[in-house]
Amino acid sequence: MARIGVFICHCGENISATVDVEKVARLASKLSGVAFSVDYKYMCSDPGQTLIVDAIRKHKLTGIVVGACSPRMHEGTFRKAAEKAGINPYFCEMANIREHCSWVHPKSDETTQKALDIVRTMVEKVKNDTALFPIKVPVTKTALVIGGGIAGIQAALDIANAGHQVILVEKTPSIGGHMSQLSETFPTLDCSQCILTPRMVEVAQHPNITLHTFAEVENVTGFIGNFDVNIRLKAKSVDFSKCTGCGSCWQKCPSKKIPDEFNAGMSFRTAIYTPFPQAVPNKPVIDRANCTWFTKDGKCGVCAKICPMGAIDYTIQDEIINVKVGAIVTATGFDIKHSDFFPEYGYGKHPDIIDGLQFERLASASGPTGGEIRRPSDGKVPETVVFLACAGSRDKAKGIEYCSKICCMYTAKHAMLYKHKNHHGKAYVFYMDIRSAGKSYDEFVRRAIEEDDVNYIRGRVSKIYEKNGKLMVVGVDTLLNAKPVTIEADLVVLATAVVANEDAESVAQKLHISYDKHKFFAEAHPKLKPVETNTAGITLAGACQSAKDIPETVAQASAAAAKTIILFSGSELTREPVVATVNRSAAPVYTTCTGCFLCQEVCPYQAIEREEIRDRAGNLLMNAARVNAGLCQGCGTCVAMCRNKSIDLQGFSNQQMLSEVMGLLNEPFE
Amino acid sequence: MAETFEPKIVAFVCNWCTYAGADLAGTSRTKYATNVRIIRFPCTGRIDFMLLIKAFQNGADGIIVSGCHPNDCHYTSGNFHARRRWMVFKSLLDFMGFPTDRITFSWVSAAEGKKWADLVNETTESVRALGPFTDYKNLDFTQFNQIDHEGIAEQSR
Amino acid sequence: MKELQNKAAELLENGTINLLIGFCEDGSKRAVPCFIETAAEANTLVFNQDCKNNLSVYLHKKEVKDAVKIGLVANVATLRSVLQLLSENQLWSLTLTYLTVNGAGELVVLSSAEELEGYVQANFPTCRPEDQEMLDKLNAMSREERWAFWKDQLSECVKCYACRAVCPMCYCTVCTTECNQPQWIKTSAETSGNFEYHTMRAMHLAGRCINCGECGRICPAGIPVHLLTAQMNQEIEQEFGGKTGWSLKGGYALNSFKPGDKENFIK
Amino acid sequence: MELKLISTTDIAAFFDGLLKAGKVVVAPVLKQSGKVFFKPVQSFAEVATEYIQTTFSAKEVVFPKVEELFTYKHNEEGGLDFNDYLDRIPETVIWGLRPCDAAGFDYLNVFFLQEHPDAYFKARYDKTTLVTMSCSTCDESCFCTSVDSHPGDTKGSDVLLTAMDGKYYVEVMTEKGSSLINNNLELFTSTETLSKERFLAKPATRFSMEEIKDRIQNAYDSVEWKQASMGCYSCGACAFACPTCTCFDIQDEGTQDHGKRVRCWDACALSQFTKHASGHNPRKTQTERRRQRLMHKFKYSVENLGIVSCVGCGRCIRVCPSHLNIFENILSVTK
Repeated sequence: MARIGVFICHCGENISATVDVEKVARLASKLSGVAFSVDYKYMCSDPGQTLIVDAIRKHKLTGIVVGACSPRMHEGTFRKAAEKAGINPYFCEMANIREHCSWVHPKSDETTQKALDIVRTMVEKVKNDTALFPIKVPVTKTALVIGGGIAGIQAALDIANAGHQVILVEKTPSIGGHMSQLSETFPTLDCSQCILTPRMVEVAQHPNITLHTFAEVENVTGFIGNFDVNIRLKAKSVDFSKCTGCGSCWQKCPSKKIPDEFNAGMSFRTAIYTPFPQAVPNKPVIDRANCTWFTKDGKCGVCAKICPMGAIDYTIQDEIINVKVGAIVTATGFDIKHSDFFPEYGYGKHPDIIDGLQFERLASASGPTGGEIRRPSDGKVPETVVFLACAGSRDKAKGIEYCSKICCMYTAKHAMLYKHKNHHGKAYVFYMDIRSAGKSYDEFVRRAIEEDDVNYIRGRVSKIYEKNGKLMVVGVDTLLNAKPVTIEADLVVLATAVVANEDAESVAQKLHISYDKHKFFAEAHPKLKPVETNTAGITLAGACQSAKDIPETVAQASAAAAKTIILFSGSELTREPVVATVNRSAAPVYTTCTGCFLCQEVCPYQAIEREEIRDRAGNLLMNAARVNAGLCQGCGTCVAMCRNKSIDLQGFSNQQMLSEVMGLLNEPFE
Repeated sequence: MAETFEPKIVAFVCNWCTYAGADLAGTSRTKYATNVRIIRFPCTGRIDFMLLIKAFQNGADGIIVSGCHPNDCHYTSGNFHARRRWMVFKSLLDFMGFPTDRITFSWVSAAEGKKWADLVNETTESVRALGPFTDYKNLDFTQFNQIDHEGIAEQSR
Repeated sequence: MKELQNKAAELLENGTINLLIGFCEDGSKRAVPCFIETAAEANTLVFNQDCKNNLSVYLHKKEVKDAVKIGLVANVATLRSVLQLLSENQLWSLTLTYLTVNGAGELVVLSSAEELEGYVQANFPTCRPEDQEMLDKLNAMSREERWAFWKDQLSECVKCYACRAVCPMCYCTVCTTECNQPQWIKTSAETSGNFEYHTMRAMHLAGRCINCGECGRICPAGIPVHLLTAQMNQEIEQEFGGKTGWSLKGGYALNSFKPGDKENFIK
Repeated sequence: MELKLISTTDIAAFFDGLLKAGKVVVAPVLKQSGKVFFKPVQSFAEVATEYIQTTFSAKEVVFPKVEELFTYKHNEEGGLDFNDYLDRIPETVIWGLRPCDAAGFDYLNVFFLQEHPDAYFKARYDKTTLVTMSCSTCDESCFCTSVDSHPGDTKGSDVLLTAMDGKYYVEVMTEKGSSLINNNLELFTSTETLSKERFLAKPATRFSMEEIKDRIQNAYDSVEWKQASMGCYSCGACAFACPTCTCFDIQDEGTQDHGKRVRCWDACALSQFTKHASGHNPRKTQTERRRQRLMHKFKYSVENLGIVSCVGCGRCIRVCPSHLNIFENILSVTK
């Protein structure tokens, strides 16, 4: 039989001014199951809490109801007190007679009656409370970082520097990502590689970081603190333990006509190659799709002959390694639309209509033109360059409603770089709006316009066609009462939309994280959880979540690292026991769950798993749902939709909620 | 029957938005009708439609169900699931001739203390206008159990 | 008929199935469910207009499950319920073969879930006219009239649970009506308890019911309970789209949502 | 026993007399579902005329589907106040039940009053009078003649009315019966014994009770039970429609503070009926449950109470969703 204690707080005058607290306490004492009832000026004060602790001990109370403020305020306080007195903290409930009663009603019998009702309701709940214990989940203190761009690099370094193991997986042969392709960076115009490469080297040399380049995540199982990941190490055909990175192999490689990804296709590389001079690791791999040894079985083999270390090994196969990690940072980055996306601009047929990344390479000292801006078609230095902002972005017709965010800034940068290198050249920018919010961003744009007299035209370009060696850019100037303008350009640069990677969807599915309709990964909460995903233990960094510039990306990467480090701060992760459970009982019942698994769909956290129930002989008896307490956040949506109440929510159980309703509505006496 | 009828209204609310909204109404001392009694759930997704039936059966005259606005759910999608259930549940009750105007569904965020107060007042008034909800309780009559149930009901009040 | 009997005999003979669930005639020439285990008995099989029972419900029965390889003589409604059951991860322990007769009166044998799906989609039934008539009638009524209608109907319910027993979708081993910690549904057949029970049942079947109409047809008290789920299904189909018992993938309206779901009553 | 006659035209007057006397009159009423139920009625006009059998039996009057035994209420002293209603049960007449139904009351009496008299049943039964109507029609499901009864049987009735052209032949069997007649004596004329034979229905005789009584002794292990029960959906329709099924369940409805204790019908066909809290169920399969029902009717009740508890009304056959047929089953398992 329950022995409930009721403690009514005056909260100074806050409650007692409108509620007859003595009466509430007196009548509460008559409720069935209530063994002790008292009112006091400040329950949350030390003497107040002591009063509770003593009462629990003295009257052997099995549970308590504190009639005071909102549980959102002091539930923790009083649960601690209950625990101190030796009862399970979850046998303490709060009756909110302040925010929900004394503060919102005048002094009256109704108000007092309402307070009593609230207390009675919670008394009914306490009668049906059960002892709950914090859920402990062991944590493997190793992090997996997917993607070796600046986001991945930053996250990996932060976690590693906090003393935790990091496994960094990069798809391409080198880390560095898009940032390594950039020439200068806005708004300071400092050289991208100069600031990036030291970080890349730091990663390579960091004792806590295991780097897997030319590798991809194969599949992920498990849950927060306990992920089980298979990683595919693609066959490099080069034994890195022998290779010194001398480079003689790629210098001699005969197949030299392969478009160079690093230079955005504006130069060629060989079949055995390192993506760029400062690559990390600076060791080549063979691109088997383009190597004659593999395409024309066994022909060539020059690199093997040439290699002084005998590091070339055509027989190496893909290898799958299994790693156990506690947290995953997803930093898989982004892609951009290319000029072939735009029919109105000639489907990218014209070599001198290029995208932003290509211009970065043209402007980069390590680029195909050694930093001189020459147009791809004939290598001439362009007299007139037209830059198009919002190429594809903010364009419903193109299915891209969002703003790519970085274009305004890098277009200004491009125009500036061009002007700096060709003082007499003309630079035009067609734009919709200039979005230059950010520290010294707008100043940067103003500089482009005012100091480097870049010609900004507010309007869009309807088409571009070629006419005797010139690119005719037909647009409109909306500021000069929509006057059509045509500019004869030598080079056109499209600030094309930032989009999710081609394989974003499959990556999301491997990780069991959700993504939006543009395939950008979805954060757990747009405002309060911008770094977490709905899958506990998996965080997001950089442009895989949405278009971002470098500082934002780095900031989010560090945030993701911080979340990971917090998770790793204890050997176990402790979670509120307010989680759903699927009932289990002895044979022959085992569980009332029918295994329809309709509940799996409703769980936002993929916390509901399938369990096969077998007899001793191992015969499958039934399939039943099981809640992974490590993942469940306790919303209870599955509970309300389970037809035969096989799932219940600890702390808000069916028995508790129904008792509250019944308790509230039946008034034992007036 | 009392001189003026005071409806009993039960509110099923989620912890993160409407409960907090009601707290805000308190902290900002916004006055409203005393008729409502709040029952706190983690999320509107947790609210079992059977609880509404039970509340009416046990004497509620009106019910408020409220949670986070769409897209604001603490658990991202609980209120979306809840909304579908409400849509289906409401039309079922309508089809069975149940007076669904005694149920108020609403979104009240943690910032909408005022909206909460108004909601309670409006609901109280509309339910007061509808009068005591007896249809349902009077169903507790079994044809050959020839006992004056009204009488019993009186006694047990 | 003969064709059906021969096929059944053949399947039992060659061990494709160990048990055939079909119809035969009882003493008073009524088509009743029958359970055939040997080819010899196959000649008692009948399949005609009064073969109304939805035999798929027997697939939940222990004695039947034990046979593992089962043949099912089924009309489209029955096939549709099997499809829905498969989409709800039921019947996993069984190997099923379906025998039905198509519109042209030819025997059709379906031996895989995919074939089943194909056939059901090609022969998808529409709402029975008499039901539609009743639904329209009820929807045309005033709220009070509907209340009076159901109050009168449900007062006859004795909670024999025949509606639950004949429903292939009511496969829970322990129904909510039997939960007593807490007691969700009154055990007693008082009208309010009956109202609770039928609301609960309708909610649990909304978006899952395959409209075979059995619950209404067999109700000893003649309560048209099937109208509740029929109405719900129609509304759900309009509001959220999707058909019950349509595909193996399922697609349950009440465990999914669209951020843009439209309603007009949430303040 | 008294014998009377009353003309068809006066029967309504007799009926109204009962109402005027302040009795609750429960009679067959045709509902929109096309089914006939026993209902308290206010006028003779409401009474159904064309019916072979009501869907549910008249046992509901003395053994309600839900019966409030008492209510309880928590008082301020921390105790409970109880309240029951035995004293408030009105005089009731059941009008137009069939002889098989009336015969069912014989069994109910034995069951509820023989060993441990049941106060609730007794209170209702003592205030109830049965005015039975002989059957002039029957259907495929009727088999009263197989269980030692017939369409004109007076067993269990207080008054038996048999329609003969233009008049009713009235057999007054009991004190209760004659008190009804005496209140409206002017409507009746005395008569000598008449033969009802040609006015009665002729249901097919399916078996001889004598033979079944001994053959059923070894029926328990019959292999036929499986076939006889495979079709059973395990609902309670048969038991709830049956005039002699008396199984009930007692439930407390409400909260710790106040509520009521109710007695409601239960049925051995329901899988939960014998289920233990442990989950163990002594009657695992429907075969065992179906066997229990039939063996109880024809064997156990004879052994325990000395009376066959099947009256051949055929209700279980009519309501069964899968058309299980009790007499066909009985024949098959006693082969």
